[in-house]
Amino acid sequence: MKFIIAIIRPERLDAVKHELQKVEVNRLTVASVSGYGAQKGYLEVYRAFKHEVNLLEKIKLEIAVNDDFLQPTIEAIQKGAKSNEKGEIGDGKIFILPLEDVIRISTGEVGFTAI
Amino acid sequence: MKFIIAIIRPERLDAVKHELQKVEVNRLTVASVSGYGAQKGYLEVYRAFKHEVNLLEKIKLEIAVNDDFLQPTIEAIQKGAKSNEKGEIGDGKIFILPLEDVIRISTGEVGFTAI
Amino acid sequence: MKFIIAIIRPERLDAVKHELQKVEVNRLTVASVSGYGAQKGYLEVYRAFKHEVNLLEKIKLEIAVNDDFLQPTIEAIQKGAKSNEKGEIGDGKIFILPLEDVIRISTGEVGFTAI
Amino acid sequence: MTLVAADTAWVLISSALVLFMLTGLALFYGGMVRRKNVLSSMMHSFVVMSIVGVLWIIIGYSLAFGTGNKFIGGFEHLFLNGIDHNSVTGTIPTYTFIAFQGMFAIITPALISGALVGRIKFISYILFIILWSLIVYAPVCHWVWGGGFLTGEALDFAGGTVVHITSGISALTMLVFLGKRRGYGVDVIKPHNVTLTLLGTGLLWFGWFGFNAGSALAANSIAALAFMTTFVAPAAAGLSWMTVEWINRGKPTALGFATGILAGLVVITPAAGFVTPTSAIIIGLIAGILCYSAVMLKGKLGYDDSLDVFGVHGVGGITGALLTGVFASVGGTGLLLGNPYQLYLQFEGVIITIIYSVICTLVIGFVIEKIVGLKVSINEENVGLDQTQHGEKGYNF
Amino acid sequence: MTLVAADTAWVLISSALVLFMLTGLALFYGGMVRRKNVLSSMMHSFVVMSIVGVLWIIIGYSLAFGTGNKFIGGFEHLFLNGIDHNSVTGTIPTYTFIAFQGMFAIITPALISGALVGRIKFISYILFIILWSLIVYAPVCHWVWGGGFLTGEALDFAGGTVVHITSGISALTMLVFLGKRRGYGVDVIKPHNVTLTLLGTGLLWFGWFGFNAGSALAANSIAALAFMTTFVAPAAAGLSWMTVEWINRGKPTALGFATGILAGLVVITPAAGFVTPTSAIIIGLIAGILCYSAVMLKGKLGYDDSLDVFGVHGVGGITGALLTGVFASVGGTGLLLGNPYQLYLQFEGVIITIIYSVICTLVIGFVIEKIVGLKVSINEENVGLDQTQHGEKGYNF
Amino acid sequence: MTLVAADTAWVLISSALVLFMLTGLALFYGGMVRRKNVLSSMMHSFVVMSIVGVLWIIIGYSLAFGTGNKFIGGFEHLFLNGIDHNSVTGTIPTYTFIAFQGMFAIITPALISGALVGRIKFISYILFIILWSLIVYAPVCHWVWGGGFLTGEALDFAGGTVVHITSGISALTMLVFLGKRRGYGVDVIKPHNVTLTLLGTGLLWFGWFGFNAGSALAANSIAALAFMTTFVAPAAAGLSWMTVEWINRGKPTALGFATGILAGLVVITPAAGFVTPTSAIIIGLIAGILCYSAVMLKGKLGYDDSLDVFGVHGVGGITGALLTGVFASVGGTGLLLGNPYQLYLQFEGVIITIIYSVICTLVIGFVIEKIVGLKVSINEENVGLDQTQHGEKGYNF
Ligand SMILES: Nc1ncnc2c1ncn2[C@@H]1O[C@H](COP(=O)(O)OP(=O)(O)O)[C@@H](O)[C@H]1O
Ligand SMILES: Nc1ncnc2c1ncn2[C@@H]1O[C@H](COP(=O)(O)OP(=O)(O)O)[C@@H](O)[C@H]1O
Ligand SMILES: Nc1ncnc2c1ncn2[C@@H]1O[C@H](COP(=O)(O)OP(=O)(O)O)[C@@H](O)[C@H]1O
Repeated sequence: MKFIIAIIRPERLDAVKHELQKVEVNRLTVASVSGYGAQKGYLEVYRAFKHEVNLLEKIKLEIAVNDDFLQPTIEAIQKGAKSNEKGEIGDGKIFILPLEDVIRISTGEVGFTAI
Repeated sequence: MKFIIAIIRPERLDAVKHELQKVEVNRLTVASVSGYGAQKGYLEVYRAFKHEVNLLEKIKLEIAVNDDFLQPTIEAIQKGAKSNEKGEIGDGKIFILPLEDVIRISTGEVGFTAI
Repeated sequence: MKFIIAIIRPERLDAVKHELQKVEVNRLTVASVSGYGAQKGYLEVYRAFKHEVNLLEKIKLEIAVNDDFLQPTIEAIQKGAKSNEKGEIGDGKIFILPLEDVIRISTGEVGFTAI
Repeated sequence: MTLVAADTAWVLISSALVLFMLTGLALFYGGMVRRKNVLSSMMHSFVVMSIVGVLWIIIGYSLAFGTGNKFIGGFEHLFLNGIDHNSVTGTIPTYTFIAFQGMFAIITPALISGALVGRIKFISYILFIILWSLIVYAPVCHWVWGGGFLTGEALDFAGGTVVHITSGISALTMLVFLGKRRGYGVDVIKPHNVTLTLLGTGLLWFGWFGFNAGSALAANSIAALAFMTTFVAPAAAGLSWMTVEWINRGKPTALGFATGILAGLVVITPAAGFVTPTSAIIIGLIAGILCYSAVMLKGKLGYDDSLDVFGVHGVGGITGALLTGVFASVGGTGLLLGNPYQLYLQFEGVIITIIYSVICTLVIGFVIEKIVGLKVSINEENVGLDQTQHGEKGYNF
Repeated sequence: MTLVAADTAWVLISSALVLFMLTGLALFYGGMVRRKNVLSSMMHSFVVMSIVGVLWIIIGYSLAFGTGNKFIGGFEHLFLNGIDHNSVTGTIPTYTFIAFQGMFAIITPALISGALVGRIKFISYILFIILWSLIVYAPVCHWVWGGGFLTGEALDFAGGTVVHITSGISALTMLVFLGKRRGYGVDVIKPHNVTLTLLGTGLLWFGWFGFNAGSALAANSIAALAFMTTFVAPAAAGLSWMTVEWINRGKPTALGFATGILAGLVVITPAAGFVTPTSAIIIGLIAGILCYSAVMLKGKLGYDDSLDVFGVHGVGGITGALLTGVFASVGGTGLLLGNPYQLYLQFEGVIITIIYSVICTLVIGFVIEKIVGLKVSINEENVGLDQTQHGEKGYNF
Repeated sequence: MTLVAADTAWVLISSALVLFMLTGLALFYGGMVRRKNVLSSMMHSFVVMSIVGVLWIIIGYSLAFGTGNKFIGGFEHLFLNGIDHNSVTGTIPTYTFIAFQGMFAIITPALISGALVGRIKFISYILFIILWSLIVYAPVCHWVWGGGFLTGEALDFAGGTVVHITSGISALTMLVFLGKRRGYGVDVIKPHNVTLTLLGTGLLWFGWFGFNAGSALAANSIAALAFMTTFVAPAAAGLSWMTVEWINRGKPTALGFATGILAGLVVITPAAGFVTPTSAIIIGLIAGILCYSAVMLKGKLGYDDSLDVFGVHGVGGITGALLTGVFASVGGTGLLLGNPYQLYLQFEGVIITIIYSVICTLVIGFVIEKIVGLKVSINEENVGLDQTQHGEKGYNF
């Protein structure tokens, strides 16, 4: 089982959800984060203080999947998250972490049926 | 060492904290997230736009534990997070990830004493 | 590749970013979380209800790094996150998780060049 | 009588101030609920402006201020029949009097919503305020201000009885049908945004100057008095609430302080134009302590008057009505000036209003329960009323 | 004429109320945009207070209310030349008249910003409001209120034509240059904080009492009438919007209800002192339905009038101007009282204003596009205007 | 004299507006602090309403406006002794005069809190405002407005000296005891919610019309003048601040613009009823630039006047007091009309007030430091004052 963490643009969330649904991945967790990367940042000014920031608003998705779902899920995210055909800086990243176990709280199920 | 990620209902946070304290797990990190799963979502309407959402507010807990604390921690979360005896859809999930190392910033301690 | 999760004080974010930049780690994701640990909490009172909380505001950093960047990154975080020379309770923790793969959405690059 | 421009200006702006209180109330209540119910809670205040606003023109005003009998007005002013822009009431245009009174008719049912948040269906809430406005508010308003059997007997300057006792008691009564919110007493249900509640408090106080000093219906020395007491009583009540909370719970909270201010505003409402500023301070100090105690009692008794409508408006309204009978010294004579009979009259007004409010609210609640049901399902309660009743969320990415 | 203190008091407070509407508008719009554009959107309302405020004193007032010709005022009152604190207009100080009118000049261009949010450069926005105030607002204001060719012909109590039609139509026209926001129609662009929008609605309604009832320029029975209609028309419009939305979309949303209130405020603006309260309710009910339909149409046609300036102010303003010609019964006679000519006059005023607004806005837009460009880059739009135009963020840790 | 209803209406609504400014201030300051201190900061404004409100009735009014001597009033009006609702001051009820003046006594110490946020103990803050109100505010108010030695000498229309110089200087002085916030200069301490600050700005401006135009104490041509200058000076100051910031820092920020508006409000306060609108624009333009520079200077000098109370109120107040001596042309004659003596008198007033404020604040600070200590512990500062002083959080899940 894998634990997928994807950082995407806020405005692409609906498109990504849409693509995920097509491949029948319909469980995920979403958080509002700020990101910092290749995409250029901006200068901020607060009265006497001026400073360079490059924290931009992003959305973080977390999806636990069984191994056979890994590839379709990644492809769906990629498809939905791209700003356009060729992709733009700031479209985000996908991280894949190993997942040892899952437990469904309501039923107590564990392992791959619980995902 | 394990890194436990649990998604629970916001209203169960206090109960979960309570149960965790009973088993002497008193370190954790909490974030406000939105989730999407078996629990049915709702239709949203914003002026001219209408669309299906199923993002519901959830709480994410992250707890790093030493291996011998894993089982008690999971049981405590389950106990606290259940809406009622039999559990309801939407009560959430627990994900267990491998954790390679921990460092306590203030003291520089590493490994299982740092948790 | 590793996935570093660090919990720090909100007021140390800029210092940490500064230190990270020095070691050329200039990609990261930031989230606003609440934490609970050795640092003592406080009593909250809402009209008829009084209860002990110890959730304090923290910042969570997530940084994916290639193995050779691990050590410098950790040191930079430690340096930036410490309240003072000797460190204080509540300065936070760093968790290191294994990372199996990374994909850059815009280009489709995978693995260590994508980080 | 003829129109006085200065009085007109004063009552016009006062009317606007009272309507503005609904926004204040929406924030005050909205800040105290959880994020998932914030719009639902705010809509409880907003929708009343529309529904009771229109209803007041159609029939409410006629029922409250039409000639009728001792118990209720008549139907002669349906759709403001018989009134035009040249009509004058006292020294102000009748339209202005109607608007000013209409704002009172609006805010009163909205106050009740604080006890219902997080679990009442929106359609049922709408039915509730329609029925309650016609069956409870209009008659009681007629009794006290419209020529009914309490007019000229019980002193009620700006609505301690008409507004606060009716709403506070009805709020408590509705709990018979609505019970507790899920998780009440187990989980701690915290206010999701106390800054909204503080802002709401500021708006409410601001608007309350229109509510109380506007009730003089003229820009005269009684308005000046009512303004002054509306300034100092809440100040004193905020202070006494904060002090007992500090001693009793160890911390002076912002939420508690704001609630104390509100308690002071409620308590001075019936007394505003009848008592001196110094009496107002004393009345305020008492209210802060009594309402604080009432709210603490809820914690012990365990009923879920979610935002303490009874503890603040019920207890504050009753306290105010009675203390008016004690302290009245301007345009009325209270106990302290040797007139125990006034206190008796006040007591009588309070009791009658309580009994009437309880009975009617039980009937209204029962009828709505039968027709459409009052409470949302457990699942809807969990998800929150914003999504389930209104199809939207307060906050988005 | 001599100064009447009561009228002065009333127009003073009304002026303050109208300026306060800008804060309401900032919140109303600010809540509807995404988080990354909230300050930019609020600044659109705030900066107008400064720029048009100063401009009004320098030249705007003179152009709108100077003697001039039928089309535009003159230059005799540049820097308020010839006016001092003892000057009187009607029964109020001329300074107060100027201030009151200045607030109208401020809010009108700010309304347009709702169609431009999320993609206009700040510098271009500033240029736009300067040019638009002088080229569109000042002349149209002169035509209708300042002695121009529509004065005494088309009825426009408080600015249906001058304020709402000009702004609503110009907003739509600007879309020729600005097109859609990135992702419009693909991604759902949700309001980031509906509580701000609701609070803004409350502030707008509160301020609108000054806008409409203040336009009587005296604390008299016409002010009382205008106040009353400004109370009930939005109430009715909120109700009818909510009802059609409930039927049509399945849920009564808070955002929809708030928009309905606003539509009612817009529609009653030209009619406020000319129609009875009952007519105002009917007008409000109509507006709720028409504006709702206009906004839904946008969804179908697919242009990106981001915050529905045209759907609410354009359609609401036109509806109000025409219905004034239908329902007028106080200080004017409409169709229902057997005077179709008034409806013709209203129609004429609407058409001329629409044509003039479209043409001038096209010219202004074209000129700015050439000089500095109107739209930010795609990258800036992605990052958000708060960071790229103002160097700050609305919310920080 | 006899009561004039229109003047009464005007001063009543003005008083309400001034009290409403406290809510505006709470938001203005609250938005600029970090999330963990938002309630603490807002409470600094709210609690003053209670404490100084009650104190004003008990003794403050008597000290400020009692006959007394040239330096301070007497004790004859303790608990408003000798005054009832029929008492008249000028053309308004004495109660209304007292209420209006009471609002000024409330807002002045609250302004200071902007320099103390994030590190002062709540109990010490309460002691501070009590002592400061009695020792600094009441005497200075007596000097300038209550028959003291500056009455009729220094021109101070609505409190440039009494309100802004005293508070701005005392804020700076308190830094002797409070030093910097932890992390100041190292970490960037950003405003947690700029939308609150903008909303606060809108409320402050709205309320300030009551503050300045209400200070005419009548609905007359001077009120009209003061209203007009209070409209255009902040507009101009916002503009000049924005412009220098844009040139100097590369971006026109919303926070900067709001601060400019505030600087304009401050600077016009002493001058409001004494200068023409065109002079007001010039004064506003100057203030925007000077206050901007003062705030930038802080960045260089490195003291932690957290929310720039000195930079805005201190510098703005002094600038306003002096420029009043330059531009006065209505009810007073300034330098430009050939009367350098007025400028001298203004200068004298400024100097005396500065010296007096510094000395008294040092004494007050010293005493409180000895009794209960002023600053919270480092740990409490880290956690935030909301949790440690008030036992609650602004925002919850
Ligand atoms: N190595 C990393 N570790 C953690 N987060 C990262 C990393 N690289 C990128 N991110 C996240 O992904 C977001 C997008 O990355 P960025 O480099 O801006 O563009 P691109 O998508 O073209 O790589 C960043 O804002 C950041 O939140
Ligand atoms: N596979 C998954 N990956 C990521 N998050 C998940 C996954 N499954 C569930 N969740 C999270 O857990 C929450 C609860 O899950 P849900 O399926 O609604 O109910 P249940 O608890 O009955 O499984 C979801 O809202 C989502 O945030
Ligand atoms: N075992 C853990 N699991 C998850 N989060 C932790 C853990 N230990 C600490 N944290 C996070 O780190 C923060 C700082 O830890 P704390 O114990 O307060 O201080 P210290 O930095 O001295 O260890 C906590 O508030 C919490 O968010």
